[in-house]
Amino acid sequence: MTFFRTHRTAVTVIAFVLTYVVVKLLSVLPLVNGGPLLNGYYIQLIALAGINIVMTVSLGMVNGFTGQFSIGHAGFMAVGAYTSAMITTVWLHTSVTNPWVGYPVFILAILAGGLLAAAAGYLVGTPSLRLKGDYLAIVTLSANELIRTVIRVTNALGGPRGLGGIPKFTNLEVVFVFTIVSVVLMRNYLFSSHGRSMKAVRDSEIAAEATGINTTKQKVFVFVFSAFFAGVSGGVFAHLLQFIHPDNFSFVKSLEYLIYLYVGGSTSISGAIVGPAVFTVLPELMRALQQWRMVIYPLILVLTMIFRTEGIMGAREFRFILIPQRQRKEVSA
Amino acid sequence: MGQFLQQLINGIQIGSIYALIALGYTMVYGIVRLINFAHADIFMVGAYMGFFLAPVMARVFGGAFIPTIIAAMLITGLLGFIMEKLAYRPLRYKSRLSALITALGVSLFLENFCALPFVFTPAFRKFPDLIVARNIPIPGNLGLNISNVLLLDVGVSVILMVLLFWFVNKTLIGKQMRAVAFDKPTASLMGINIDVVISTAFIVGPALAGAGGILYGTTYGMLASPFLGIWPGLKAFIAAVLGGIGNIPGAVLGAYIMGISEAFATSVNSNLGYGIAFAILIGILLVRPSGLLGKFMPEKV
Amino acid sequence: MALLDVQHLTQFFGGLRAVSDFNIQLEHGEIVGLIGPNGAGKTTVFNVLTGVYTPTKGTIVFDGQNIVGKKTYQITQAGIARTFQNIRLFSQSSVIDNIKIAYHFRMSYGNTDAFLHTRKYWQGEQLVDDYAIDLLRLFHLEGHAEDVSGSLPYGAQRRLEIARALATKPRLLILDEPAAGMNPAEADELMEMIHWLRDKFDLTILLIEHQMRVVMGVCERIKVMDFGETICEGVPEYIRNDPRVCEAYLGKGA
Amino acid sequence: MRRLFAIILVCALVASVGVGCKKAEVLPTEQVVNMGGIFPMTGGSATFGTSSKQGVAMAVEEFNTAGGAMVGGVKTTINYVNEDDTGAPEVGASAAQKLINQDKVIGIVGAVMSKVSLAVAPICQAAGVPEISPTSTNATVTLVGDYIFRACFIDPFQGTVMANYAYNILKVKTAAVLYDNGNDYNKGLAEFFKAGFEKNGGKVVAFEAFTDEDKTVDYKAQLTKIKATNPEFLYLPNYYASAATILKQARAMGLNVPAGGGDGWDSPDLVKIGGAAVEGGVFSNHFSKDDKSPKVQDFVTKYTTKYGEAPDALAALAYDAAGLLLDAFKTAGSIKGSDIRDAMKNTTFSGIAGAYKFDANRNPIKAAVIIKIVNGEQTYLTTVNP
Repeated sequence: MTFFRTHRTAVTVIAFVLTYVVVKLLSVLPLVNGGPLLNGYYIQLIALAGINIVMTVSLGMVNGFTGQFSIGHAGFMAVGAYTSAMITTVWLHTSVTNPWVGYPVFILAILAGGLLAAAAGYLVGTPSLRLKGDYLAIVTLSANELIRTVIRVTNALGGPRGLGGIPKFTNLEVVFVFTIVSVVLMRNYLFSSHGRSMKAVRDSEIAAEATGINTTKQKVFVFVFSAFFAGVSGGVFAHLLQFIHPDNFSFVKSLEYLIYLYVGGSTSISGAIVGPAVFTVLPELMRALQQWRMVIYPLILVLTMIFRTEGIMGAREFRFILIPQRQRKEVSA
Repeated sequence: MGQFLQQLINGIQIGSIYALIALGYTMVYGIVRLINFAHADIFMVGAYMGFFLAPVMARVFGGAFIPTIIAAMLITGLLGFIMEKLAYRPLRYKSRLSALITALGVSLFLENFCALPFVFTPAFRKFPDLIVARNIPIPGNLGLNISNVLLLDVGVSVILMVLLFWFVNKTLIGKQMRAVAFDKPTASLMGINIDVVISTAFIVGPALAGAGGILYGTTYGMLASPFLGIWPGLKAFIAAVLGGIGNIPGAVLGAYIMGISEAFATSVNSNLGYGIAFAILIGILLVRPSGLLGKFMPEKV
Repeated sequence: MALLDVQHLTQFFGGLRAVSDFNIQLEHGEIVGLIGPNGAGKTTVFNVLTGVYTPTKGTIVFDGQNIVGKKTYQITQAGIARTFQNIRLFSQSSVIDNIKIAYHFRMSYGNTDAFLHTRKYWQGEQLVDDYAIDLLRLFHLEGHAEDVSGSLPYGAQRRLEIARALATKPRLLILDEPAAGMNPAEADELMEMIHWLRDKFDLTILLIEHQMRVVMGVCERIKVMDFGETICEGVPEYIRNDPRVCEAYLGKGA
Repeated sequence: MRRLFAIILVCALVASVGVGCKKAEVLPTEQVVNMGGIFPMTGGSATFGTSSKQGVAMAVEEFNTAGGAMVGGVKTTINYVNEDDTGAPEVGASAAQKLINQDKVIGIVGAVMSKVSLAVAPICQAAGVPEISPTSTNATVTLVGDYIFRACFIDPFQGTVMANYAYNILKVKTAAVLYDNGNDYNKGLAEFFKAGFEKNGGKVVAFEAFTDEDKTVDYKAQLTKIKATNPEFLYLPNYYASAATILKQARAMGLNVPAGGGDGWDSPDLVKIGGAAVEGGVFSNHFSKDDKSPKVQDFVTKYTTKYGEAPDALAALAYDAAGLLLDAFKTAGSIKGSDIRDAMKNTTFSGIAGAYKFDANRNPIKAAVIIKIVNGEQTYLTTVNP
């Protein structure tokens, strides 16, 4: 019976795998003018969307579900990106030519990046999570800029020259696995006793304490694992772009994730998937508009917020996100 | 010693401009609990108004500075008013965060719209010389450097701040603003027209930012692009939080602390100066979680 | 030995003395009321007992364990649960999740199980689901189990808040004005429920209440506070006739 | 909700198919192929992008007017597709993917900033499409691979040129540097100036930084510190707007020593913003508008007529970069990336910034000129050969 309930997770995974197969086929089969429908351009967009989805879902864990207000998420992404890039590129000189060595190193490197980002999250979160609302926002934003300043003045990390020559380990498969695993892990956490505690902290911190929840610990833990996923995203991002620069991770970038999250719907994982997916692709679709592109884009944003205040998804979830309720047996009391 | 004083003066000058922007952030926040990210862009519009209006004003009035600053304040005030009506009013009784994202959207819109070729264009602009910069001789041999522009910056800021204090504390609408900031539902039950109060905040705050824009242009003589508001805006916003957001004297205090600490941090290590300012901010907030003058109000159980 | 033993409890807020030399001993199974006019310091006493404030002076021994300086969640885990004067539900969570949240600190699985949805997770979830639905049934809320708690009617919210407090399996239950906003009929039901709670869950109950009918009807012992001081203590009949109590509520010469 | 999602999905598909179907028009005797440009058209660096785009557009127009190229006997002209990178590396990368995969460009001119070029370069290299950056001075850009070229000097050359000029010609013994530490161009020039100046025996008495030109306008804190060290020379390897603003503030506080900079100074706005403060300033550049050669004069006149403003260094280099690419295309007579690359490697293109020849790392070997601001006009002083 236990298996039957976990079956839903399996269904979700199968759905994702099918999506992957379709995308892969479209990117290989010569459908349009002898070339695939999904050429390198679309593949890169899908990859960026996947990375943005993980960033947004992890930000949603802190902002949407735990009710904290962090606007420095790109800082943790930077920590992960630089750590993993240093490992694969500068210290170990791995390359894609030998995938049997390259990929294990890459995976360990992005995990190391995630762990270091988590450590940074712990350092930032422990003292600052007792701050509320906008004050917390400012501290996280400052931490973001502080991380960037440190990178910029550290010549070993490339300083303002950036860090280039990173092997391109991130391909469609990596992005799919990374996105699905990350989202499923966070979804699982959310639909657990700990996830319920997160929402309790959001709804009433005082009541949460009074029901025996160590709210400080819960908040810091969420902040730390959110930073972890941001760090891993950073690693995947670095190995997609093959070049990273401190400006990739400025507070403006953090604000972008904030926009993705709230436009999608901050209290739903589905929203944190739809928001970045739509708003990563949208500006690219509007390239033909030239300079008008960046005028229309914010207009769409504002109109979305006015007409769908709680975001595109609101608090609703796609069915595949939800954990099925078990059928309760009718017990006579 | 001379260098120390000079850095203090440098900090005060830039702090004055931050203060004018920070006041708008804090006023709007106090009343509608919204971080109006677009405020920085109103500041930018104010600066550009100076660029476009100064020649006209000089022709019409002879002198340019005072008519330009007044005209810029009127225009930015109007812009703030329209912005609130169109973008924020529909969201007023809904989620604060939706309003925040809307503010980000409005900010992006203003920046990119103003950068269009037939609006302000993204090009560098030389700001007209509204006053002729001169150094003021300082007795003693500390080598201090004080220009009339500096005195103008500080003077105009102080005058506008005093006017604002008078406005908030002595006029009826100012008192209503304070009442609304304190407790919106009760204020509304007392017969205060919330709409009018909010509109006023969205006129007065942006008008101050407009004045800040003119001072910015006069001081630095150049408008880089319609994106020029982002960083002064961010610093001013941080200053407002530092002082205790929603608190008017706090915003001014925060702005001067921000300006002065930036000047000193830069003089200690210009490579890290930018980061040091943020470190100071984190330090202050960890010690005083509600800013310097903000009241820490734990939730009542 | 008393379940709760509070000695010389004093609480200052800046220069303001909110509670002064407060003493109380609760025996197992007692229902005790704390009354007094507004601002007498009753809620402050509750907040100190539950660790919201650390007392300026005094000792609080619960079940042989000094709980001064402990955090609220630690005190809850030690066995003191409370409700709030103005209801504080997890209003965006479902009714049943409110109960499950209160069970969190007893939950058998950890963070890793939560991320991976291991067998342990499913076992734990099944356990808590059974537990929560049974508890809801006792409070006639099982039909609302999946509703958003913020949308419940007022009376049901009150019941849910008590049920949630009970889900932490406390030995001492502290009720902050449970009858607030209730009509006489509802208040009667509440009184019945308080007795039933005590018996069914083997509880000791301390409550603040303004409705004298409720206090007098349900409490076995009453303590009266005014301006942070205890002015009188005893069985309901004694309190009812004490002139100091009358004076505190109605003013001198009344 | 479902419907909204479906609509978005359909839109995306239609758009992708629509764009995917667009391809070069094939005519029996004439054909048009695409050439790409990646520049910041929106955001804080849009001015740089506008100049560059105008330079490229002019080069393409001239190329087409002159008859284009013959590819396999077919007359081939160029359609210039310009994409916006907003100044962000990942947007630049997307733009490169689009140009290569959708527009099938024969080559890309761009980007302005090294950080964007470095994100574009691996994509071009992997796809075998030549990229030539007009203005990315970071030495690592062309090291990405053999399809990546540039039309400008790299940092060491310019920094050293000005260090030598200051020490040997201006005879100054002490210098102060104030640069943007958020930008590799500025930092590179600053560091090589320092190294060169100290190698000559001079002393850099102050080496101060500020953060990000588009964010900083107040340099008084740094200048106060610099002034206390009494330098004889001020090296400001920044873009024209910052350089002019710094000099204004320096002059206002009585720091009246000669100043110098790099090619970032080359813009009519330098004098417009700086006025008297920039008078006497010297900077290294790729060409001088004073140059009497008809090529330069022709370019300056045509550009000014066409766009109503004098060309700056960015426009000139973009014009040359596009010229280089188109010339190689014509020489190769092929739309294959590898053919164009090989032609580029052996080019002897003569642009307005002199004769181009690439070294082993695909950096141009060409002379620098030193220009002085005299009476608000750029005046040619001397040429320095590498």
